[in-house]
Amino acid sequence: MTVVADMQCGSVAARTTPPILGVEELGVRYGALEALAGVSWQVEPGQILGIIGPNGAGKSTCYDAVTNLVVRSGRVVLDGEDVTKVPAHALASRGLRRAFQQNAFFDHLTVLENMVAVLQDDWGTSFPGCIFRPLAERRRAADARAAAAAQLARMRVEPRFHDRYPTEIPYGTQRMLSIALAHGGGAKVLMLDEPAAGLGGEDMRALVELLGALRDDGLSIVVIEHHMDLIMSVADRIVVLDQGRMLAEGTPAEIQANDAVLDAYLGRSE
Amino acid sequence: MSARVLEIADLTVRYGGNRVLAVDGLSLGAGEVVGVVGANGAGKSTLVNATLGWSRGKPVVSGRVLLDGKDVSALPTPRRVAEGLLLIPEGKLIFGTMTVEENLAEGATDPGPDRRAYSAEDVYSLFPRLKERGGHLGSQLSGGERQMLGIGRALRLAPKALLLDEPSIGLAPKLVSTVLHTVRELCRDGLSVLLVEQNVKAAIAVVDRMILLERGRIVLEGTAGEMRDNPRIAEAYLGTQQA
Amino acid sequence: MNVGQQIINGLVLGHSFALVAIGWTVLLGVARLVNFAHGQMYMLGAFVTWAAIAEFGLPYALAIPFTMLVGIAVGFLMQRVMLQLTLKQDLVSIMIVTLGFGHVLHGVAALVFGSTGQILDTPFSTRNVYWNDLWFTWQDVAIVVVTILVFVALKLVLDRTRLGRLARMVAEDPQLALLAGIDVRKVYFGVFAFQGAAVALAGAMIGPRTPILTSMGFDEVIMTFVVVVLGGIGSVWGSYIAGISLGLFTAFFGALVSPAYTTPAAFLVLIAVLVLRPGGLAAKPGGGH
Amino acid sequence: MNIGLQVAMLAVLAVAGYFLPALFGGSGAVYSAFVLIAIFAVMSYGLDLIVSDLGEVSLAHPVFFAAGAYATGIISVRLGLGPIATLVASIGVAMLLAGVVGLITLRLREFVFSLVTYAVSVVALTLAENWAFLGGSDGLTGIPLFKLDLGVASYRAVTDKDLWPVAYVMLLGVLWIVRAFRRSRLGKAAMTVHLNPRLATMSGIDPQRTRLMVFLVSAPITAAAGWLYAYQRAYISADVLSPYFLILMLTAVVIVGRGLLFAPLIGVALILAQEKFMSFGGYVDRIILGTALILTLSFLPGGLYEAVRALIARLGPAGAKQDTQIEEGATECR
Amino acid sequence: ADDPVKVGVIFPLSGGAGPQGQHISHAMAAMAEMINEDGGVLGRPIELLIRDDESTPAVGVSRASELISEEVSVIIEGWNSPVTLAMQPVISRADILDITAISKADPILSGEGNPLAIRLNSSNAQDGTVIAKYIADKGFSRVAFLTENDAYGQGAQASIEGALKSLGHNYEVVAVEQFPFDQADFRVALTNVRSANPEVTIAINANEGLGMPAIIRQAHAVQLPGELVAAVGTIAPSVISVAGPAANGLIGADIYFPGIEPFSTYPANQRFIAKTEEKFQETPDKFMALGALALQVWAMAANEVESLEKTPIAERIRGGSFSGTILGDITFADNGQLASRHYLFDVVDEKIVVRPGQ
Ligand SMILES: Nc1ncnc2c1ncn2[C@@H]1O[C@H](COP(=O)(O)OP(=O)(O)OP(=O)(O)O)[C@@H](O)[C@H]1O
Ligand SMILES: Nc1ncnc2c1ncn2[C@@H]1O[C@H](COP(=O)(O)OP(=O)(O)OP(=O)(O)O)[C@@H](O)[C@H]1O
Ligand SMILES: [Mg+2]
Ligand SMILES: [Mg+2]
Repeated sequence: MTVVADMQCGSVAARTTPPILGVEELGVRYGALEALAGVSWQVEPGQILGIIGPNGAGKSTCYDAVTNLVVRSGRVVLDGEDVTKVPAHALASRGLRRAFQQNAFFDHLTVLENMVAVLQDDWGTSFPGCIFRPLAERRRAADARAAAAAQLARMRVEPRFHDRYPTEIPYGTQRMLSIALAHGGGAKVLMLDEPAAGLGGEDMRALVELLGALRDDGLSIVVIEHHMDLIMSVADRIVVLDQGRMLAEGTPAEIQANDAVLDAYLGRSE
Repeated sequence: MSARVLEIADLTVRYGGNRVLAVDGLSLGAGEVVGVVGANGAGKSTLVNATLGWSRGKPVVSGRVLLDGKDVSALPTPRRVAEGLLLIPEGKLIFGTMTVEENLAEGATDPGPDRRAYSAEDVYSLFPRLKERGGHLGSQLSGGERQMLGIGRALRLAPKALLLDEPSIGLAPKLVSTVLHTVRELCRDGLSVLLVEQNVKAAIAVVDRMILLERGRIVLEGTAGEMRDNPRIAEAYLGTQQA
Repeated sequence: MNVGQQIINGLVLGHSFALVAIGWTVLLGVARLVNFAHGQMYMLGAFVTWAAIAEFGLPYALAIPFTMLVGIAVGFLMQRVMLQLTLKQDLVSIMIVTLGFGHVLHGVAALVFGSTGQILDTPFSTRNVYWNDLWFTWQDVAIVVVTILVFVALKLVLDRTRLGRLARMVAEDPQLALLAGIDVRKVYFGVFAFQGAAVALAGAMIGPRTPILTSMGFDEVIMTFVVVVLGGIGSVWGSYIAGISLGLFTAFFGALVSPAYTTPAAFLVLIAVLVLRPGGLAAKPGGGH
Repeated sequence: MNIGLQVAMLAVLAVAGYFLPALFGGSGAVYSAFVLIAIFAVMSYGLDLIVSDLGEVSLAHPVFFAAGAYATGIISVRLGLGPIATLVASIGVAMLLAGVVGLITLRLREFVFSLVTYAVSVVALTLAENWAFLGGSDGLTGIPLFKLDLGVASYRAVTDKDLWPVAYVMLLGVLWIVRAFRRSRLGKAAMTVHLNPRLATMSGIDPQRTRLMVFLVSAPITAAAGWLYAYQRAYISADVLSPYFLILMLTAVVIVGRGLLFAPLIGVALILAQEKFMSFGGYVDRIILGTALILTLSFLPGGLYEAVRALIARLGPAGAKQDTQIEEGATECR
Repeated sequence: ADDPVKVGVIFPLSGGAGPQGQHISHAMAAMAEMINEDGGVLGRPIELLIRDDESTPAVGVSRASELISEEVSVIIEGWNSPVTLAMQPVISRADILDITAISKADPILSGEGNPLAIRLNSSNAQDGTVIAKYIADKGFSRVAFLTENDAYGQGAQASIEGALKSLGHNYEVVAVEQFPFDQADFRVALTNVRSANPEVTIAINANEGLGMPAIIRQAHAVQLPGELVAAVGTIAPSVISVAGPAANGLIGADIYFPGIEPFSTYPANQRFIAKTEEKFQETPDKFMALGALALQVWAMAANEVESLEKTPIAERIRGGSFSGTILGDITFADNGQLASRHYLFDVVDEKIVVRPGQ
């Protein structure tokens, strides 16, 4: 186990496989509040990194910092390329995608249309194309729907929901849809913010399966979670944040045994 | 058992053409905590929302809701709230454009002697974290802070019966038990709570009775102990989580 | 240039702008609603006062509350019609519907009051005060006094009572406000009624300064936009300050450049401000008051 | 239905539309009504993209309409150039203006956006009324007839009847463009930015760029209407910037239903039919137009289209059930 | 027995200028009755088709096309210049005679929109002289202008200044304040004018319902030094009735007054006034007279050339003279402009009093 406070920058470089996503010394301020300071971590290809920590520790803020949605300090490196200055919207095409803590959909589009909308980069037709080559566009649109349906099915959103509006489908399916939309047409790294929140029973099992399946496809995943059973069973490594700083980093077993983490986060009663 | 604070009878809810809830009868005694569990989409939220006559969608609701023996089903939502029937909904449960203090500023106007109105200070002593963030806007709070604020907001309105929809969502493990035990504490003062929870393992520790919803119907009902021993519950809801 | 007189002109104009705008400030800042019929409601206020005095023979002191009642009724009616839209917070539709209301109010007023100019004389508007080379009327004094009273009262009400907070809760999330025990409809009606009463009062107070026509209202609503946005959307003090500033700007721009281009100049200032500070001048982060 | 059949049906419809004025008697008044409907519909389609797809209410669209009309007027009167050149110029000027307006309003939303676009309109109105280059308050007179020289043949439009083919072709073209826009990547991006900007951003869409692009598509459409309007009227003055056109456009866009391809066209046709053939004088017309706007938006959230559909559904047995639920649901949120 | 001859009439019947437009149509109805009593046009009665242009060019154009498809023989129109300018090409292309009653813009007679234009109201150039002459006669040298900021206002000011120069009068413009057409609050501008201490202030404001009465009242209230002179044709009786006692002392000029010599001696005018008063309980003002005159002149010309065709009638009117009209004996210039004669007047006791001996 490594206590992060002692961790040297050198140990980052010492790793064998180059990380797919690494952040260095991330810091975010909201007015007087230092929401994030000196946070560094990395994910390796095909791994799942868990981020845990008490409420308000800065986990979601950390995502916003990585995806350039807030003003921040530090560095973000994606697949060997420094993407610190890349605007948020340009990250998706480089393979970095994320979901939000609250469900986020295009409310007035059906589930399938939602999916088609996020697949436009791969399946959309340009405006001139639509004007001058209507037949080609039609074919592509049909292909896009098929691709969207396939992608949804893969993400465990059943076909019977495809023509409903996102707010009308069961909550568990909504979470899956959120993940599907975040993942879009494909990604190198997928960042999920409490995907299991509000899930139970069946849906929880489906989520675990899905995460496993995605990882097996070579996707790297970062997961923020409060569900310890889930995170401990799927994560390869775990980062613990507390009050905007790194409290610990290690394997699930190491984390579960860490006193500081038990005090700050897990509680000792169980 | 003590007097019935909340009674629900023949409650049905439809969305479009689908009936998503059909509860024949459910009652809540004074100072009692009743848990509602069930899979996603079983109709748990629908049940508590319909009890308040409230929804973000457009459901068609029929049935009777009695509070302290008085039929409130014809009353609009704010009147039911004034009578002491409170709901902390799932998802968005606080006002993001107002500070924590402002969120807690609204108290019950005239709750009467039998209902306890919590002051803002009472809420802060329940959740010290909120006091630290008193001047911050609701939208700046973390997920867990929002849950605490939501509960605090409801307590300020002097509930007789409190309907809690998945309060543990997004809470750190340490806090889940804190929140649920706080709920349990609240019942000492005679408050009745209907607690919707996915986290059955945590919920079962604090409830007196529990019901299991499946496809909008109550399929099981019993005391906490009975339910814990029920194989159906153990397998579907406790099994994976105990692993 | 007679600087003293232009300052007086500017201050009176500024208080007029602020008084016309106050209804909108509350509507927008407190309840996140808009009303593009505001200018026509102002026109209606002036004409109802005129009719009350000229046709029904009411004294000015009674004509004002009568006008405000009519303003409340119009606000109430509009809100009644748009209730579903406000509950859904469909701002795009609300903007267009209120534009439609402005159209209808103009048509109805023209049918009822005719389209000739009228003079709304009050006991104050005909009394002039001359002092060295300075001049104003008692009506001007009344406008300044009433505006200050309205702003102070409003500030007190919003800060000291729960009304302001209730309205903001409704504005943010009407559905959640229901669960906080708030009768959302009442709050919406109340805010619209206030806006109606305030703009009717403005019509009754400011109408006497110039001849009135049923086709007016356009300029008033334009200046209201500027005041509300420059003041930092929803900020009561901000509106007051912005109103006064705009009044002085109008006077001095008119005096030094040309009255012909005051409106576009004010708008250019507004555009510049918005491009530099999208939240307006007085807005603090988070839209505090 | 297979594609061949659909294409054939569309072609038949398009041809049939061309003969509609003749079907209505073919008098001069009918042709001028149809030409105006086509022009104003095209004008409204520009705004439709902003209102329905981008979800904002632009009050600056009369400026683009005026830009087309003035560009046409000035170039044809002062330089003596023909319709092709003036159309190109109209589109160019409109795109330039749209770029500026788009950049100014890039970060503004909702009511502040509307307000600033309105400010742009007011500034433009003052400019048009006072700038001698644009003819000042007297406007631009002497715009020549619409005359196309195509080498071998030439086409000269003296009356509105002669102008109808031009107007009709322009209308069809714009319908096609709007349809294409909605199906294109850009159209979908506009919709997603409108519905959930954060999610759109993380799906790789740049909201600000999208808004700007939509403006750049929308403005030339409205400007094209101004182009033909200049020829139709042979005179242009600052009144093209007046609220009359703004209200006309807005009403047309929302009254039948938002986001439907044919809605603005039908909206314009309804409004002009009322104004021309069932007018009750300026004030009553105002009241009618305003009331129509208020009632449809307040009580028929889906516009006239939804209302008619619900009515048809009510007549059929299957639809009746669905409808009662909508009504019961509406009484819900008390 | 014969089908009536249709005459199209387009004025604003609603909006700020609505009342005036309605009065004009009343006067024209009275005139039509007079013409019909005298046997009509080519032996056929005339029938007026009256339309509202809502002071909006687009609406004016639609109304014009409507009237064209109703096959009217002539269209008499024009309160706002832009509306007239917009309608001209439409009416002209349809080959229908177009007579402009009031609109003052110079391009109306340029021939671009209508090569056979005819206009009755005085032009800016004609108006400037009378005001300039008054200033020169009085020997005023400190002159201030309150000018509407559009083609009409600037044209009017330019023509007054042009006339002053050609009279060789020595003067100084101490203040020029320009304002938009719909302005109602002139305090800022008047403060500037007052500081400049003019001997005479010329108010050029065609907004009769709002701006002009506002200027009069506010000038009175700020105790504007010197005389206040209104541009030609801007002081209708309605302006005075809105402005009230503040109008007393105002000086203006116009081309027609119903009850004053020489107009009161013309039999046609006497009959016209009686008819209008009897039918509508209204005494005609200048605008009403011009509307009626347009109809009268057209009927005279048509009867003379014995045709309803556009070209012969227009050619008869342009450059021609008519006698026995409600304005007495009149002459049109070759470009279609009616030659007019101006009379100075004062407002005394809220009434127009024409200066004697002009
Ligand atoms: N826009 C903001 N302005 C000011 N403070 C903010 C803002 N957003 C978040 N914060 C604060 O920053 C801290 C970190 O918030 P964050 O949402 O990252 O927590 P979190 O770790 O995701 O918590 P949770 O598990 O409860 O979701 C919190 O104290 C929160 O109140
Ligand atoms: N707005 C709506 N429109 C249509 N159907 C809806 C709507 N809201 C909920 N439903 C349906 O009602 C059923 C019950 O939903 P409800 O939200 O009550 O479930 P729940 O038990 O609370 O689930 P969760 O644990 O996910 O919160 C679901 O099948 C859902 O699809
Ligand atoms: Mg979070
Ligand atoms: Mg639920």
